Amino acid sequence: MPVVAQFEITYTQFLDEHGKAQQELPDFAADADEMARMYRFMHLTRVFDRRCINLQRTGQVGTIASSNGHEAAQIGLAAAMRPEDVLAPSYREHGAVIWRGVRMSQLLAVWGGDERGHNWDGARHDFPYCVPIATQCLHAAGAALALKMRGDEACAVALCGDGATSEGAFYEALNAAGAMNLPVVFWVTNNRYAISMPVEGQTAASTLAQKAIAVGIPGEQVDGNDLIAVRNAAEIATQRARSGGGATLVEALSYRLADHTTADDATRYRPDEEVEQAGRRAPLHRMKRFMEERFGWSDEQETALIEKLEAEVEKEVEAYLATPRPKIEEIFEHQFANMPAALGAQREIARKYPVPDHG
Amino acid sequence: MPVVAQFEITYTQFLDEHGKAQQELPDFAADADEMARMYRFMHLTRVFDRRCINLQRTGQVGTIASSNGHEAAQIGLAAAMRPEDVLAPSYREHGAVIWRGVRMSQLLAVWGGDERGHNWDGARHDFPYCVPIATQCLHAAGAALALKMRGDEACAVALCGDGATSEGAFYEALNAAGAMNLPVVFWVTNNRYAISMPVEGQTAASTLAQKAIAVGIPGEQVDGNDLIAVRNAAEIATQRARSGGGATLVEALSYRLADHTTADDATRYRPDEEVEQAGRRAPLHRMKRFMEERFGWSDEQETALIEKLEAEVEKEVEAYLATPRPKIEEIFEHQFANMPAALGAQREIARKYPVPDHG
Amino acid sequence: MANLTLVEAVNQALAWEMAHDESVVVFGEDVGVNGGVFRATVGLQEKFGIERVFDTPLAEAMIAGLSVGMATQGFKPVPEVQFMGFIYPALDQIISHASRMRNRTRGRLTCPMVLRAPFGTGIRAPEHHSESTEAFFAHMPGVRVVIPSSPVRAYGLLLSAVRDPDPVVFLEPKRIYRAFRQEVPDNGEGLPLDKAFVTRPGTDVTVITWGASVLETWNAVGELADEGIDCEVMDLATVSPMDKETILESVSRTGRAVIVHEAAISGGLGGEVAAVLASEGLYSLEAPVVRVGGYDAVPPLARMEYGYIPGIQRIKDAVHECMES
Amino acid sequence: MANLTLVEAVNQALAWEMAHDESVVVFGEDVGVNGGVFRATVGLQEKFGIERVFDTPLAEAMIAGLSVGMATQGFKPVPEVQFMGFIYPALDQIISHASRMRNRTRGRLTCPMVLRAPFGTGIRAPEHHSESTEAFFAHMPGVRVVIPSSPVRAYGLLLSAVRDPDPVVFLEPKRIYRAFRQEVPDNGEGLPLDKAFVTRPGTDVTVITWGASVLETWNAVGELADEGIDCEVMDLATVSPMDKETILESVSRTGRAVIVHEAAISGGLGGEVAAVLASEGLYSLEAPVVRVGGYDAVPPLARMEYGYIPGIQRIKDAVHECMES
Ligand SMILES: Cc1ncc(C[n+]2csc(CCOP(=O)(O)OP(=O)(O)O)c2C)c(N)n1
Ligand SMILES: Cc1ncc(C[n+]2csc(CCOP(=O)(O)OP(=O)(O)O)c2C)c(N)n1
Ligand SMILES: [Mg+2]
Ligand SMILES: [Mg+2]
Repeated sequence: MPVVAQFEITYTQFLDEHGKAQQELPDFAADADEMARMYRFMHLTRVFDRRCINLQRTGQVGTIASSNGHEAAQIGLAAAMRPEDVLAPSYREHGAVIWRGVRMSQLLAVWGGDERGHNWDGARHDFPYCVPIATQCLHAAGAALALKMRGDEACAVALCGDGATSEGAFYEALNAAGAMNLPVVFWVTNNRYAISMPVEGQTAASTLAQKAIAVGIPGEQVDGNDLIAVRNAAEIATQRARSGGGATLVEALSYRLADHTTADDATRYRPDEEVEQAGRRAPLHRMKRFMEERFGWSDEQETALIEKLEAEVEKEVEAYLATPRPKIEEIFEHQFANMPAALGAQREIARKYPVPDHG
Repeated sequence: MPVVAQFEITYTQFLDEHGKAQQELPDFAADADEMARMYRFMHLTRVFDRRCINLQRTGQVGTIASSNGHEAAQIGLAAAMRPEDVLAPSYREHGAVIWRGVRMSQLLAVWGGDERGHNWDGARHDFPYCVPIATQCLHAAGAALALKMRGDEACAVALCGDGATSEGAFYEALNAAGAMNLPVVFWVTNNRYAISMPVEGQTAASTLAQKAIAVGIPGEQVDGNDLIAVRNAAEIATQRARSGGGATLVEALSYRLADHTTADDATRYRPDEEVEQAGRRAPLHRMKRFMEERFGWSDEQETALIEKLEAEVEKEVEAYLATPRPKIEEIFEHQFANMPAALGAQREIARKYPVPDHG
Repeated sequence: MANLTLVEAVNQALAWEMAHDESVVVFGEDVGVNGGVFRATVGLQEKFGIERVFDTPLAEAMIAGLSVGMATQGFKPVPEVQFMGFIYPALDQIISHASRMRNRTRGRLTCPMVLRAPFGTGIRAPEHHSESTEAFFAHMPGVRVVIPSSPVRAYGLLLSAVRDPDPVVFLEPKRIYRAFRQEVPDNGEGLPLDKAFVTRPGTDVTVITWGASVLETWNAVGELADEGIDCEVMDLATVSPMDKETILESVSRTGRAVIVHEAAISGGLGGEVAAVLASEGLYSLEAPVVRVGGYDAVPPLARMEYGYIPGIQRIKDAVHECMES
Repeated sequence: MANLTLVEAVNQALAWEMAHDESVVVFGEDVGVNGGVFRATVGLQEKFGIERVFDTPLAEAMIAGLSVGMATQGFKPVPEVQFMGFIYPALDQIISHASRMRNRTRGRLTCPMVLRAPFGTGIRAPEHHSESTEAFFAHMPGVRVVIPSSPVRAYGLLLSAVRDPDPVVFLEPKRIYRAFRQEVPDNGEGLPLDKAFVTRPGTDVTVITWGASVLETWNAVGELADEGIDCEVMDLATVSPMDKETILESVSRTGRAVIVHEAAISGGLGGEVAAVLASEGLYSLEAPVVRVGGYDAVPPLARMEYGYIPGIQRIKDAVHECMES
C-alpha cells in the first residue's frame, strides 16, 4: 500500500527542571535585561495570582481561575508578541494580558463582577477574557483574516487549554486558518486537566500538537514550563504568521498547580503527590536557577523583587477596591450603539430600585 | 528536537480504472455470486438514480441528490456491513440503504416530501437520511456507545462527504470515538466537491484520512471507485470495530458525476472536461471490465440485467405514485408519544382546511 | 425520609431511576469522579459504575449528539450540560434531531433523553454563567421543557422526565439549589409533566412564575398578604408544552395576572403566557397583564445581577400596578 | 430603474454597499463562484474580487465566529448561512459573542455584522430547509432581527442593516424571493430599523405579519375587503427590537388584532406581539387577539407544508373570528 502522507511531531525543551541548558540557547536568553524583565513578570503573575485567591476567600472578588503553573507559558508567549498583534485569551491568562498592558485592577474588576474591567488598557484591540471554551479560537482566526486583508505585518494569537481541543470550535478555527492560510497562532497550554478531566480522557491522540495534522498546518510540542522553549516557539510561530507562512499550533506542556477555580476542589480528583511532583517542575524554580547561574541572580534580589511586586499588586488591589460601584444604568447603555426606546424605558424602571449586594 | 510522534497515511487500490488488478485480490473477489450481487446493486443504484432525476424533472419528486459516481463506495461499504450494524447515512446514499433493505418507493417518498418514507423497511434501527451536514457522525458515535454497552458484536457506520469534514460535529464525533474507543467507522466519500466548493478549499490537509491522526484513530485512503478496495477497507474497519479495536476513518476517493442536487447547476463552477475525465474512471466501467475478464460477463447479460433492473425500479415508482397522499393529521401525531391537549386542538383546526399542492 | 435541598433531590431522583432502570445513563463534563460542579451527580459513579456514569470530552454538541444516538438505540441518556450558557453548541442536535426523530421517522425511532442544565443568575460566577434562555427550547416542537423550583418538584419532575418517551430539557435553578430544604420521600413517585402547580391559592391576582424567581415571588406575596392583597401563586414548572388550562382557570377567578421570570422580557416565555391570556382569556382580564422579568440586556456580571432580575420590591410594585389598573 | 425580485434587491443592496464601503466583506458557503444557492450574491465576486467575496469551508459556527473576529477588528462582515435550518451551529457565536461584545467590553470592541439567511417553507426542499425560528434571535439582547418582505424593503433594510453598528440577523423569506417584482431605485437609501410598515391602512382590524406570510395575508385581506372588512395590514419587518408604538397606535384605532406568521405558534414572536397588546394595549382591545401561525409541529416536508403554514382561508377565518367576538 503506497504511503501518501507522512508526519511527525517534535518536542522542544531548552532548560530542564533544574534550569540546566539541554542545547544551545536562542540569542534572547543571553540578554540579561530581557530575561530579567520576563522573570519579573513571571513573579508578578504569581504574586498577583496569590493575592486574587486571597481576595476571593475574603469575598472581595467572585469565583476566579488561577494561573499558578502557567507563568512561563503566559509570559514567554506574550513576550514574543507585538503590540499590534491581536490576542484572544481564555479566562486564565493573567500574566499574558498584564504583559500586554492590562491593569491588574481591571482584571480584578472582571473577576469582581464588573464589566468595566474588560474595557481595559494596553492592547485595546485584544479580545476580552473568553469563558465559552474554544470559541475565542474562531475570533483569533477572524482577526487574523482582518490583519491579512489589511496587509498588516501582524498576527493573531488564540490561547486555550487542553480541554478546549475537544470542542468543534477549536477544530473549525484551525481548519479555517489552514484553508485560508491565516496569520494566527493557536497556543494550547496543556495543563493536564480540564477541571477534573485528565487530558488522557479528552482524546486518544498521544499529543495535542498532532491535531494540526488534521488541518494541514505545522504543530509542535514544547515544554511549557521552560520560559526559553516557550518564547522560542512563540517567536517562530508568530514570525511565520506575520511573514505569510500561515497558522501554527503549539502545545505547551504544563500543569495546573491550583484548583481549577476557587469554586473547585481538586483533591476530589487528583492525588496530592502528583501535584507535589509537578510543583517541583514549576516554571519559576528553573528560571530562578537559570538566573542565578547565568546572571548571578541572588536571594537578596529575589526577596527584594517579590516585596516590590507585592507592593505593586497592593496598589492595584487598592485601586480596585476604591473603584465606585457601577450604576445599574450601565447595563443598558452598551446593548446597542443607539438605545432602543423600549430599553430606555426599562432603564428608567431599573433606576428606581436599589441593587442589593449578594446575601 | 526529539520526535515524539510519527504517522503515515496509506492509499489502497486493487483495480485500476480499466479493471486490471494492481495487487493480489482479497478472497471475496473470487466469489462469482457475491461479485455479481454487488455488481447488480451498483447498476440498480445507477438505474434508480437516473429515474429519480427524471421524476424530479417531471415534478413527481422534489429536489433530490444524485448518487451518480458513488456506486462502488456505497455498495462496497454496505456489503461489508451486517444487518445488526447501525448505519447513519447522509442524504446521498441511495445504494447503501437499498442494499440494507429500504424500498425504493420509500426513498422516493422521502424525496417526494412524505415523512412516511423514513419509516422504512430493512434495518429498522438505521438512522434516516441526514441533511444537517456531519451531525449524523455524532449519532453513529452514540449508537456505537449503545452497542458497546450492550456488548453486541456489531458496529455503527457514519457516511458523510468531504465537505462534512470541516464541521465541528465531524471532529467531535471522531474525537469522542477515539477517546471512548467506540465501535464505529467514519466513512468519508470524497467526491471532490461540496456543492461548488472543491475539496482543496475545505482544508489545507493533503488527505482527509489524516484527520484521524488528530483523534488518535487509524485513518486510510482508498480508491472509492474501486469496489474491491472499498469492500476490503470496509471489512477491515467494521471488523476492527466489532472486535473491540475501536474507530476508523476511511476516505474513499471518488467524484460526484452529477450536479449536487437537481436544484444545482454544476457547469457554473466546474469544467465539462473535468467531469468527462472523471466519468472515464467511473466505478461501473471498471467493474464491467472486471466482471468480463474474471467471470465472462457478456454484453447480453449486461443489457438483460439493466432491463430487469429498470422494470424493478418501475414497479417501485408505481408503488410510490400509487401511495395515497398523507393526511394533515399525521403532522401532529408523531410530535410526542402522548399528544398534548393543545396540539390535539390544533389538529382539529388543521382538519378543516384542504391542503393545496404547490403552485 | 430525607430532608433535602433541590440539588440533593436531583441526585436522589437520578439514583432512584438508575437503580430501577438499567437503560438510564448519566454523562457529561465532570459528572463522574467529581460528582458534578454543583454535586448533582455525586456518588452516582460509585453506585452505578463508570460504564453508566462517565465523564465525556469537553464538547456540548457531542454530548447532545451522543445522547441522540444512544436514545434511538434503546438507552435513556441523562446528559448534563455544566451551565446553560454552554448549552448553545448542543442546540442544533436538540432542535434538528432530538426534537424530531420521532416525527421524521413516523415513530420508527424515538429519542427519550433528558438534557439537564443549571440555569439562571445569582452565584457570583463569571460571564456566561447566568443564562435563562428557556424560551429557545419552549419554541421547539417535540421537546418538553421542565423547570423545578423546589426539592419535592425536582425529584418528582425529574423522575417523570426520565420516564418520558420524548426528549426533555430539564433546567435547574442553581440560585436555589441550596436555598431551602424539604422532606423528599424516596418513593420513586413522579409528578405530571403537563400540570402547573398552584402553590398558594388566592383571589385577587394570579402570579405566574418559575425557576428561582419563585423565591422572590414567595416573599413578595407574603408581604402583599399583610397589605391585604391575596395572591394566587402558580409555579408553571412544565413550561412547555404549557398548561394553559390551569393558567386560564386561575385568571378566570382572579381576573388579573402578573408574570415573573429571570429571563429577558422581550421574547421571553412570559410573552407566551400573556398571549394565551390575550387570546383565550381576554374576557376574564380586568387589568393589563404585567410582565416582570430580566431586562432586555445581557445578564450582567455579579455586581449588578440583583439589579437585573426581578426583586421583591419590583414584584410587589408589579402586583400593585396590576391591582390598581 | 430596475424592476427587481426580492432576491435581486438583496444582491443590489450588497453590491451598492460593497462599492461604497471598503470594509464590507461577503462570505459563506457557495456565495462566490456559484453566486449563492439562491443567486443572492451572484456577480459580487467578479465585481469586488475574491478577497472580499469568498467561499468558506463548510462550518457555520466558524462562519459566525470568523465574522465576530473580523467585526471587532474594523471590518463589516456580511456572512450568509445557506438555510436557516443550518444556522443553529452559529447560534452560540451570535448570542455568546456577537450580541454582547459591545456590552462586555463596555464599548471597547463592537460587532457590526449582518448574518443573512433564507428562511421559511415553500420550495419543496428536503428536511431542515423550512425553518422559521426568528423567535430565538429576537430573544437575544444586543441583536437586531430584520425580515424584509418586498424587494423595496429588502434593499432598504439590508443597506441599513449593513450600516448599523451592531449585529443584525437578516432573514430572507425565500418562498417570496421571486414571487413578485418592484421598481427598486439603486440610490443607496436605507430604511429605518425601528419602524414597522403599515402597508394598508384600515379601520376594522389590524393584521400584523412578516416574512412570506405577507403574501397570503395580502390576498386574504383583499378578499375580506370585498366582504366589507377593512383590514389595516402591518409588516413588522424589524421584528426585534420590536416597534411597539406602531402596533399599539394601530390597535388603538382598530381595537382588534390578528397576528400571522409561519413559525410555530407556541413560543413564536406572535406571542410577544400579543403580550405587548395584553399589557400595554389592553384597554384598546375589543376582541381577543388571534394568532395564526405554523402549528406546534416540526415543519412538514413538501407534501404537507401548505397545510402547515397559514393559508388564505385560515387567515380570513381568523379575521372573522376576531371581528365576530
Ligand atoms: C463551552 C463550555 N463548556 C463548558 C464550560 C465549563 N468549563 C469552564 S473551564 C472548563 C475546563 C477547561 O479546561 P481547559 O480547556 O483544559 O482549560 P484550563 O481551565 O485547564 O486552563 C470547563 C468544562 C465552559 N466554560 N464552556
Ligand atoms: C450544516 C449544514 N450546512 C449547510 C448545508 C447545505 N448543504 C447541503 S449539501 C452541502 C455540501 C455537502 O458537501 P459534502 O459533505 O462533500 O457532501 P456531498 O454533497 O458532496 O456528498 C451543503 C453545504 C447543510 N445541509 N447542512
Ligand atoms: Mg487544562
Ligand atoms: Mg462532497
